[in-house]
Amino acid sequence: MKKRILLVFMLVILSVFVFANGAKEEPAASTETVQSSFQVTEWEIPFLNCLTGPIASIGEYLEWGAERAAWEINQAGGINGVPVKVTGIDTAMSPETGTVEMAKLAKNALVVMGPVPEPVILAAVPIAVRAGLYSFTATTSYEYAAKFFPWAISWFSPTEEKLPPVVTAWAKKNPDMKNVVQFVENYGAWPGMAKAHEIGLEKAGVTVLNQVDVPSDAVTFGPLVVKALSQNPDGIVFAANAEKVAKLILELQSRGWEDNSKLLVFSSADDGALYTTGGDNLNGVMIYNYVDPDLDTQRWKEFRAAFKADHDGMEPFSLSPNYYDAVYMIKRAIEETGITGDPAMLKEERIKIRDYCNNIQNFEGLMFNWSNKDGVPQDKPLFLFKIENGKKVLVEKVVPSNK
Amino acid sequence: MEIFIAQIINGISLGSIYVLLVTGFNLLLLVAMIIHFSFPIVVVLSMYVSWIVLGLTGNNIFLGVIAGIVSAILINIITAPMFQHIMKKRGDVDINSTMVLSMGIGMIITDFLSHSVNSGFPIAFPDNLTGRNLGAFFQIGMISISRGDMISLSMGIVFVLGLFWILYKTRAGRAFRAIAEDPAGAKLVGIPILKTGLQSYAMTGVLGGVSAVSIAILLGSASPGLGDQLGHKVLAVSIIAGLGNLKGGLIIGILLGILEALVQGYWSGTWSNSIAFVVMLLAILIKPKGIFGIKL
Amino acid sequence: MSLPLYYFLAITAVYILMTWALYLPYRVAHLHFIVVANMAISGYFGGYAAINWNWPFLLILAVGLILGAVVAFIVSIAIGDAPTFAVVIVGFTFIYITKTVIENWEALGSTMGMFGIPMVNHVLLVAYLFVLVTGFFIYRFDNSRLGRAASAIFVNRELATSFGVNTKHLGMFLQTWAGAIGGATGVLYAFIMNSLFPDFFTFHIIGITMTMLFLGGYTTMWGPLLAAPVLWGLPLLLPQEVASWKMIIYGVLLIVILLVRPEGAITRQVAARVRSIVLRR
Amino acid sequence: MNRQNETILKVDDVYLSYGHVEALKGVSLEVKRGEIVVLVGANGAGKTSIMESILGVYQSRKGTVTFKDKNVTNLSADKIVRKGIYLVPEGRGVFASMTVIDNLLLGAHHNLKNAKAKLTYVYDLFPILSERRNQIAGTLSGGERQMLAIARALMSNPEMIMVDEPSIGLAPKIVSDIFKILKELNKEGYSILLSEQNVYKALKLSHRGYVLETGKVVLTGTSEELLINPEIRKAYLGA
Amino acid sequence: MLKIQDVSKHFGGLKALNKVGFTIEEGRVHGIIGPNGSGKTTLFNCITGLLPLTGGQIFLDGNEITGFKPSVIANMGIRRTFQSGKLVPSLTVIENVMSGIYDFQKTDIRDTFFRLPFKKSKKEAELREKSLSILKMVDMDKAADRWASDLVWAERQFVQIARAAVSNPKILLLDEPASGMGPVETEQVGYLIGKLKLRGITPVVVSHDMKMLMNVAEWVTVLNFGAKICEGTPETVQNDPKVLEAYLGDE
Repeated sequence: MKKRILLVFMLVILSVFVFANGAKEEPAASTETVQSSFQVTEWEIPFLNCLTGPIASIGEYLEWGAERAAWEINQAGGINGVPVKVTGIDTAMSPETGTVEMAKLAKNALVVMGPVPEPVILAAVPIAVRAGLYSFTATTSYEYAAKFFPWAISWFSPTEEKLPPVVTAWAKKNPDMKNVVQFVENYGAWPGMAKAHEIGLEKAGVTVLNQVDVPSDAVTFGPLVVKALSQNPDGIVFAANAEKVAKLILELQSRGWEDNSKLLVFSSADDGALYTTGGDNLNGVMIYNYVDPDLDTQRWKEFRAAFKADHDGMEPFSLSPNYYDAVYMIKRAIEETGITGDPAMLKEERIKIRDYCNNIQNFEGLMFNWSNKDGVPQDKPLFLFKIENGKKVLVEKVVPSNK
Repeated sequence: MEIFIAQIINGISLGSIYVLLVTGFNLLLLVAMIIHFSFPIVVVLSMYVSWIVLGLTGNNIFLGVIAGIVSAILINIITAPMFQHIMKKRGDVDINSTMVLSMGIGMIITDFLSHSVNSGFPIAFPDNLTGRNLGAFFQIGMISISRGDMISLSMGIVFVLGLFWILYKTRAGRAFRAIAEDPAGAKLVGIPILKTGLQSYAMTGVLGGVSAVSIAILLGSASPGLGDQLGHKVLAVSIIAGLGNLKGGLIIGILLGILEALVQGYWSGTWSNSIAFVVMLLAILIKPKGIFGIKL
Repeated sequence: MSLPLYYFLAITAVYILMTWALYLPYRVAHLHFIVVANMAISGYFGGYAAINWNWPFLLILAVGLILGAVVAFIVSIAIGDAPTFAVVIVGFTFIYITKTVIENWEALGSTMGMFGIPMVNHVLLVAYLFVLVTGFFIYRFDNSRLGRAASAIFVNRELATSFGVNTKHLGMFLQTWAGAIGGATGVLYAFIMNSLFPDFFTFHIIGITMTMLFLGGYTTMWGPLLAAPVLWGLPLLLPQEVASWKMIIYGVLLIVILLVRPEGAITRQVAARVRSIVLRR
Repeated sequence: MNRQNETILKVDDVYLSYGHVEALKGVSLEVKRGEIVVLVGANGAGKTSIMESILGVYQSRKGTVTFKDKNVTNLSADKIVRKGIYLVPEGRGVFASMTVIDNLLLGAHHNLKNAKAKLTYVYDLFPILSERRNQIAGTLSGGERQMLAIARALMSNPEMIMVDEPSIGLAPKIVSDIFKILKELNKEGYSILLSEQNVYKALKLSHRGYVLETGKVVLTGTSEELLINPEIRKAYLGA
Repeated sequence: MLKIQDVSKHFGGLKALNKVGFTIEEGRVHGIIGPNGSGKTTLFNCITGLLPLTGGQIFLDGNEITGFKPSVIANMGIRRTFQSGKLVPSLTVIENVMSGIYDFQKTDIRDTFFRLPFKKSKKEAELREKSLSILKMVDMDKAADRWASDLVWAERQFVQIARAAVSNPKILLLDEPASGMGPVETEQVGYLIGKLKLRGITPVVVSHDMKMLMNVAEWVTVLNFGAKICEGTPETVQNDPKVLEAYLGDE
């Protein structure tokens, strides 16, 4: 009796394996290129996002940007007259959840936004790549998108080529600055960005001192600041998370640092935590980013006002416009390439979107127009700001030249 | 030399946070036989409560501090009986289970904070609490002690000393220690177990609340992950010093702070955790019962 | 089989194996978190060997397993018979060291993570064969004199020695075995995800596997086996609004089970009852 | 002392079980004011159980306990201690990690008002404790610990002291000292309920005795009667 | 068979055992008595290697075993029971008894791990049979498949004895086997000790229950204050004035 039960059990398991082997690659939709008469009732754009866990707040801002774009598009009549809907899917910080959710989308989704946090990008995008699904993943760093070219798009230009000019511009604003030290937190692409900063500094003829590593679970910052100050720097660059940057600046000031304009904060630290933690002590600190909050266009003003209304008067988070733009980019791709949403033509239509977006020309972004080349934005400007009373005041706009 | 002195002072400032937390941890262990792995997370929760009340009352420091302390007491009184339920048999296995229970509580609090308060962003305490606007108390070059540091340090010292006084010099403290050593025996000398137990939870709660306020002043801000960052080290400090050894916790806590400051200052920040843990690992392999001996 | 199911099953296998890796040393009351470090070491080794040396998957799996076993064995010489707290601290230490080394090692992708670990066929098959073999060995272990001796150590070390059990040898054996499972699971994980990120191998996985172990029950291997798919699968099925409170739900469940049924949902008694019901029919 | 015949403690038909083991099966006894009463019996006969159930340590007991004409059956241990009964537990039961003076003050936990006076009183009685007042109790010798335990009992101002097996593991000389002290205390007016395996010594000290066997009283009488009763020897040596 | 020679064990200043020496002869039921705190359990812990000796030597069959690891001593044929009757609650009665036979070095890896799913282990079956027979001896064979956590106190003691006896040790140290038992069960324990002797196991019994002990023991050693004060047959011991003094006090 026992034997028979075990035998059944083994059979079940064996059959699982047999299926498992057959099913690794999803059979793609048929490749016939007949003109379809299929009519979609709703464009559904899934958004793998991080809505819970330690960076849930950021995820909410991203989602807000995408929802805003969808709302605007629907107000204006939708995509080809069909409404669009952004469906948020929570992966938290968990790569495992990310893989399963991405695998669910691999079969039917036309295009996917996200995933957002780096661990999930690493785990889930390979699935999209294998399934031939284009993902609007790499909103932050070029490095991740480059690994998955042509199936992922970057919102940033190549770090080592495009980032240095803005740092050089900052250095040139302070001609008496000779020695600069950099605080670097070892996380994700940040060490790479720190390297780009160094290139920019060297170009400006500034000596780069030994960098100070910021532990990702640092609680107090005195030792790090003393280590930096002991090298007698006259300028400091920060490549660490927002809260830590704010605390480092406070600590520097308590040890006699006076000239805030010689402090430069990198773009990834430009989020709410920087301002809530730093408060008025940040006045005069320089920061660079891809978004100019005081841009004088109707579209941006409305976006900004709506964001503030929904977030207790907080300034838009710098990444929110990215997913706003992503939805519009998808809209344009669908309209321009005549995508039908027909499940039978899924494979080519996915490729159509991919090829269109990777080399989109003159895209009307929320803040400025740009063109893509091989999935990478060209001529995207960087802005250097001075922080004043929790607001960024534009100091200089830097447009990295094309090679 | 200036740098070295500055780093030592930095280390003491970090160490004082460990000391506050480790004292609370050890106290829970002493008066209730609880291994509260997540005690630092509970302290962070109290910091959040304090922050919320500060926001609601227009930065009324008095109410903020009171809220922090009261919330810590409440959390303790609610959670301690759960631990004691598990510790009924007082076996080694039960102590392991209290660690797991504590981890569960930590999971809930951390996730709740990152979900719900201030959209998960770090919270910053107002300047009139942290004393940041008061400027430095003492500063020569890189050696700097802010007024806020001084306030929180002296508050911490006063409370830890007060705690020692309560524990070793008062009637209630005697009763707490008696219950901790031998609950059955304590019953025989006429100590009302339930009432005294509640008092002892309340006392550890007060310490938790004071720690919350002190850390708020020292750090000026808090984030949902703060408790986790501190938790492992606090556990390690307590184990290295000898579980439940209050004086040992004081010394090892400060030493760990100094060690970390020196590693960060003279070598590498990214390695500071690993180095600290390796040193502690060596200590525990040489002296499995802790350097100062287990006191339960 | 559909792709989501494929990933669900593959990751279920990883969780089952990791929870078993935690389960084995806990048979002698050791919470041995070093298995997470083993997972990272062998996983990164596997990824590196596959990308740079083109080693075949099965060879990497074998080497990863041995690597895990060797690391755990060397450590176990010092802590085979140590008190639980010491074991916990040693585990934390190794996790911190491993993470720091990976984050500073450019060849392993440092903080960017490791990309492009090749896709190989039959990973799921191999993973479940490994689950089956491991499960079989654990089953044999639990129902052997070694397993009974471990149960005795769990209750009281002196008691166990009075039967002639060398508590240190048994502790070393279980820690090494758990290390081997951790190492092999790391390799499997690397080849399932095709990428590695240093943050994964930290307290995130400890929290989940501990919940699985204690909710499922730590007195029998069936506890982790059932808890892993349920705890990992249910949030995927639940509506978004509920699933986003996953960690809080885990925490509450953990507390409730510790208060109400400290040995976990599936105890040996339950397992025996189920077996007798099944066999009677 | 002139109320010699007043019953201070009355235990009526008490049952007690620990889980599966029945420790007491209907025990009745009484202690009169100013008396030393001894409980005699082999280990496991239920001597400690009687004392613990008088004090209400276990809520699972059945029967009634009356102290000074008040029913105290349903009171918790700490309340009964306040009424004036104090147990000096077997194996001394001092708090080993605390100092001598802390241990003494714990005895006066619920009544610290006259602690100073009481301290002088017990230091007079046990000069050795005065010398060692700041020493950790764990470092005391067995005899000193026993003295500390008795002194701690006196700190609580009891009317009746129950002493459980005071002579365990003590050298005969020290046992004699302890017994002398008990005798003195009795003369000062304390009623004493004693459980003791050193039967002859205990019976010589006491006024009356109860012989217990497996949770029941099998024999009772004045000490003189019991001393010559051969049953006693049987209860201990099984012969 | 077991020779204890001048064994001392001091805890700090406390002399728990002071130069105790006696011999346990094969096949003779040996009783050890003494008032509370006289060092009986400490002596057991010293013999089984749980506590290192302060002084003295212990010989088993003429070979010195002083300082051996407890597990080694147990495997050399000295087993013991515990006062508190520690069973493993998550195992069944028979599994508890089976756990009494263990030797890591001699564990058959092939039999344990590399046995086909449907192949019954001969060794396990043997072990089970052995355990059943010993359970029958303590009259607990009907409870073989019950969970140890469900047993009552006396049953636990019996299972504990069976567990210690299943490996057929040379010497079985019984620590208070009758504690907390009623008269009927105590009588059973006495009867059981006789049966152990018949199996070729030499029982050494520590008990407060004089009635039982004097009935079963053939030789009695009396300890007081960590020292041996007398030994001999039960009759001599019972009439020895020193024993009377130790138990009843000086007259």
